[in-house]
Amino acid sequence: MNVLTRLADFFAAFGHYPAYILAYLFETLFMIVFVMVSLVAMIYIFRKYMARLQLRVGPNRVGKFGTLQLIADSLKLAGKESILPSGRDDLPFRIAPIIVFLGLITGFALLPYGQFYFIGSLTVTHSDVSLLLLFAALAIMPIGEILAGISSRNKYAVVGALRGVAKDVSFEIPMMISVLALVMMASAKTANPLNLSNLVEVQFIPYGIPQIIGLGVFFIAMVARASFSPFDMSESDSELVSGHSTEYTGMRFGMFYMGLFGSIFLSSLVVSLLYLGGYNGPYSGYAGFVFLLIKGLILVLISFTIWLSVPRIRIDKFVNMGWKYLLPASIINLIIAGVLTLGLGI
Amino acid sequence: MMGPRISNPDENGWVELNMGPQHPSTHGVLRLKVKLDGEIVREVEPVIGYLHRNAEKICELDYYCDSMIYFDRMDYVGAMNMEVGYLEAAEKLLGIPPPERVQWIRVVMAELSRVASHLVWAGAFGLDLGMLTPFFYCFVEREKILRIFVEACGSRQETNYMSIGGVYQDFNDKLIHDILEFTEQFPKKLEDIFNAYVKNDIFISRTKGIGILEPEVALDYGVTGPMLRASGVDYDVRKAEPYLVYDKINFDIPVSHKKDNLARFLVRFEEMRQSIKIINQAVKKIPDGPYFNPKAKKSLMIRLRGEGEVYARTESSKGEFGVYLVGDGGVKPYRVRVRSPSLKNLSVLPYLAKDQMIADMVAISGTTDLVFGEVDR
Amino acid sequence: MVEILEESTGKDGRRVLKVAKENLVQLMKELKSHGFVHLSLITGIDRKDRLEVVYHLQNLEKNEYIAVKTETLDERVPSVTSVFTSANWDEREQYDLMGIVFEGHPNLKRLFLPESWVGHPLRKNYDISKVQYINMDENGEDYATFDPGDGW
Amino acid sequence: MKSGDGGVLTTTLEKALEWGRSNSLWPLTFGLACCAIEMMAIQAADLDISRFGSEIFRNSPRQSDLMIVSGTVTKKMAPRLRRLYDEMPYPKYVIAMGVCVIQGGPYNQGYSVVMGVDKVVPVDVYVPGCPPTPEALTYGIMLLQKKIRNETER
Repeated sequence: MNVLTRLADFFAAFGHYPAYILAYLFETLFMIVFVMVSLVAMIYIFRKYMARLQLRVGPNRVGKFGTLQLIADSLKLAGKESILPSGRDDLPFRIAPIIVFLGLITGFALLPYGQFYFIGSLTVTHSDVSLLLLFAALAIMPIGEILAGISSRNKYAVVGALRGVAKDVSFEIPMMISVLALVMMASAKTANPLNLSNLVEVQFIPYGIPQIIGLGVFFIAMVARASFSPFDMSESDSELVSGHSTEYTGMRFGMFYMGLFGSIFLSSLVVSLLYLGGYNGPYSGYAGFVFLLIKGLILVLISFTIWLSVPRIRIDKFVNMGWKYLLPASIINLIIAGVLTLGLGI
Repeated sequence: MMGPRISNPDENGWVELNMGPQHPSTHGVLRLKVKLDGEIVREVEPVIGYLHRNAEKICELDYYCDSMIYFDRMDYVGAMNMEVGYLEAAEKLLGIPPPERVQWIRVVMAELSRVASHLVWAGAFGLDLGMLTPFFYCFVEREKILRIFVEACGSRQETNYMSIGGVYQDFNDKLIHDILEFTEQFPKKLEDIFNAYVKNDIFISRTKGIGILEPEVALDYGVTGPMLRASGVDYDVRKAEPYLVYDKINFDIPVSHKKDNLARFLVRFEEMRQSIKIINQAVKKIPDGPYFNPKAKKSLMIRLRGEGEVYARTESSKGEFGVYLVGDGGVKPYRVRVRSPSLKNLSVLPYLAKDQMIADMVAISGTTDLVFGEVDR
Repeated sequence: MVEILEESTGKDGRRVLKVAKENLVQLMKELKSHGFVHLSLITGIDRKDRLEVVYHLQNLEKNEYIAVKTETLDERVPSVTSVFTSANWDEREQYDLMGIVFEGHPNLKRLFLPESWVGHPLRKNYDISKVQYINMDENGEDYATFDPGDGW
Repeated sequence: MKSGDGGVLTTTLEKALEWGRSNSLWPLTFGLACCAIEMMAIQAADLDISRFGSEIFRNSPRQSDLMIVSGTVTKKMAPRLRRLYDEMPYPKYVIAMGVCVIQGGPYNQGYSVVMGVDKVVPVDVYVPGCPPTPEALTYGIMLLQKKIRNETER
C-alpha cells in the first residue's frame, strides 16, 4: 500500500480512472506542500540555529517564537517590484530560477520516504532507475544558477557563474564514482541496484560503515552542490556581492533562496538514504519515515554548523581538492567496494 | 549566436571590474578599479574620497578645543586613540601639560579603545573570509568596552572624553572595578575567538603565505602599525618615542617575521593581549591628583592661544598617527594636518594585490584594517 | 652635503632644516642614505604670500626625527616620489587640497575631490561660500559643477 | 492603488502584504561612516535586529528593502547613493541615521558634505544622534514598521 493506492481507494466512488487521476493530482499537491513546508522549516531552523550559535535570539516578533517569519518574508518577496535588467538575455534570465526550483522539487519527488504508520509507503515515484533520475535532477540545479549568472549581464554574476562551472566539474565526478561503488555493492544483493528503494533496503549495515571514504567524498560533494560556506564561491557575499543572483529581485530571488535551503535538506536526505541506512530501523514498517527525517535533520544541523563556522575556500584550492584528493579517494573507495563485494561478499 | 557581450576586454584580454563604493568587502566606501584576467587581479587602483569630510578645513575654522570632535570621527572605531593623538600636539602647542593622573587615565582609555578597534577588525576580517559567527563574539566583547566608555563619559563610540589639559570626568572606584572585571574575563574570551580562527585549516590556508609584504617595501610605502610589525620591523611609537606614561609601563611589542596575512592577524591578537596587560598595570597605578590642568578650565578653553609648530605622533590602532599643528598666535589653529596610518596602509594595496586572486585581494584589504573616516578625513 | 639655509629646533624639540627647493631632492637622497627611511608626513602650509612644504622624516635605527622645510612662491616644488614611494599619495593629497604642483610626480591627480573641482580648499583664500556640486557621468567618473541642479 | 477601491479582498490582501513588508525589512549592507559601526552593532548579540526579521543584510540592492544611510553623505558619494536607491525595487524605505545624514552635522560648515540626505533620496524615518545608539536605531526601525502597517489608514 502506498499513498497513491490509498488515495485511489478514497476516491473509488468516482470510478476507476477518475479516481486515479484525482489521486495523482492530490499526490502531487501533497508533494508540493511537503516541499514547501520543509523549506519553511529549514529556513526557520537555520535562522534560529544561527541565532543560537551567535548568542542571539533570532526571529521572535512575528507569531509565536517567530514561526510566521517565513510567511512574512515570502509575502514581502511576492509583493516586491520585479526588476528585469535591460541588458539581460531574456529567456535564460526568466527560466533560471524556475530551473533551480524545478530541479529541487523533482529531486524531492524521486526520493523514497519509507513507511509511515497506517498510510503505508510515502514514496511517490516507483522507478527502476530512480537513482539516475535523482542525479539528473540534482545536476540541473547548478545549470540554472549558471544560466542566471551569465544571462543577467553583471560582471559579478558572470564571475560567479564561471566559478560555479569550475566548482561543478570538480565535484561531480568524485560524487558519481562514490555512488558507483554503492551500486556495485548493492548489485550483489538485488537485481535492481539503480532503484533507490532497493538500494536502501539492502543496507543491513548502513553503507557508511564499509564505505567511510565514500561517505566523506559524497558529503563534501553534496555540501559543494548546495553551495554554502565553505563552498559558496559562486555567490560569495564578501567578494561577488551575491554572485549569480545579484540582479534578481522579488520572488525570482526567493526561488534561489529557497533552492539553497531546499538543496541542503535534499542533500541531507540523499546522504542519509544512500549511506546511513535511510528509513531502515526497528519498526521501520511503521516509523521508517521518522527515522529518515531524524537522520536528515541531524545532517542538516551538521551542515548548518559547518556553514556558520568555517571561512570560504578559494576556488582554485577547491578545484585542486576535487581533482587531487576527492577523485583519488573515490577511486580507492571503489576498489575497496570491489574487494568487499567480490572478496568478502558483504 | 552570441548573447550580449558582458564587457569589452582590453588589448591584454583583461576585464575592468568596479568594486565599490558600496561593496561588502570594502569596509566603508573604498572603490577599487580592478583589472581582471579571469579570476586573477592584474591591476588595482583604489579610488578614495567618498568620505572626504573636510576635517582639516573645519579644524582651522574652530577653536582648539572644538577640533576634538572631528578627531573622534576620524578613526571612529578607536576614537580615544585619536583624541590622545590630537591632544599630544595641542597640549604641546598651547603649553598646557596634563597632570600625572590624567596621563594614566588616558593610557587606560586609549588601550581599551585599541582593543575595541581590533575586535571590530577581527570580526570584519572573518566576514571578509566568509566566516559568519566570530563577528558576533567579537561584538559581544566590544559591547563590554563600550559600556565602560558610557560609564566614563556617557557616550559609546565617539566619546569626546578628553579635553585639553585633562579629561572631562574623573575616574571613580566603580569604573576601575568595571575595568578590572573586564580585563579579568576578557583574555579567556579572546582565546576563544582566537581559537575559532586559527584552529581552522581553511582559515590558515586562506591567510598563510598570502599577501607577503617585504619590510623594505613596507617602509618605502610608509606602512606603519601592526602591518609593519607583521613584516618584521620592530617599530612602535609607544616604544620609539614614548608619550603619556608608556615608558613607565612594562609591555612588549609583538613582531612577526612571516610578513603574510596570518602574521598580521597574529600580531593584532597579540597586541590585544598586550593592551590588556597595559590596562591592568595602568589602572592600578593611577595616582591621586586633579583630573584637569587648572590653566585649561572650561571657561578659559576658547581663549587658549598657541604659536609655533608641533608634530606629535602616537600609535593608534592602525599605526603611526601624526598630528601637525601650526599656530599663528590666535585662538584658532592656522593649519592642522593629520598623518593617517590607514591612508598609507591602503596605498600599498595595489602592490600587494597584484597577480592575486579576487578572494585573496579581499582578504588582503581586510588585513590592512581600513577605516575610511581616517583615510579620507 | 647640500646647502642648508637655516637650522632650528621646533617647539616639539625636532630639528628643522630649511633648504631651497632646488636642493630638496638631493637633500632627501642624502638623508635617506643616512638612515632616514621613514617619510612620515608631507604638509603644505599656505603662508598667504608663499607656500611652505614640510617633510617629517624618521631614522628608525637611531630613533632620530627631522623636519625638512622648503618654500615656493610659484606653487611648484620638486617631487620626492623618486626617493620615497610613500610620498606619492601625500603629494597628490597636497596637490588636491593645497594646490602645490609637485614637478616630476608620476601621476599628479586629485586624490579626494574630482578632477574638475575649482580651487584648492585648504588655501586661505578659498571661498567656502561658493558651493560646488558633484555628479557622476555615464562611466562612473565624477565631475564638479557650480550648478545646483546638476549635482548634490 | 488607493485603499477601498478593490473591496474587501484587495484590502485584506494589502493588509497582509503590509504586514509581510513590515516584518521582513532586509537592510542593504551599506555603511558610510561612524554610524555604520553602530549599525553593525544592532545585528550583534545585544540588540539583535533579527528579532524583527531584519537580520538578513543583503549585499545586493536588488534584494533589499531598507537603506539605512549610516554616516556622512559626501557630495562625491551622493550620486552613488542615488544610484543604489534607484537600483532597489519598490517598495523601498530609507532611514537617515545620524545628524550628518539629517543636516550635515558637525561638518555642515565644510565644502564637501551634503546637507541632509533628503536632498538626494526621500527619507522615511530620521534617527538623530552622533552616532545614534543602537537602541535608537532599533526604535527607528520599529517606527518604520508602524509606518508601513498604517499605510492604508493615512
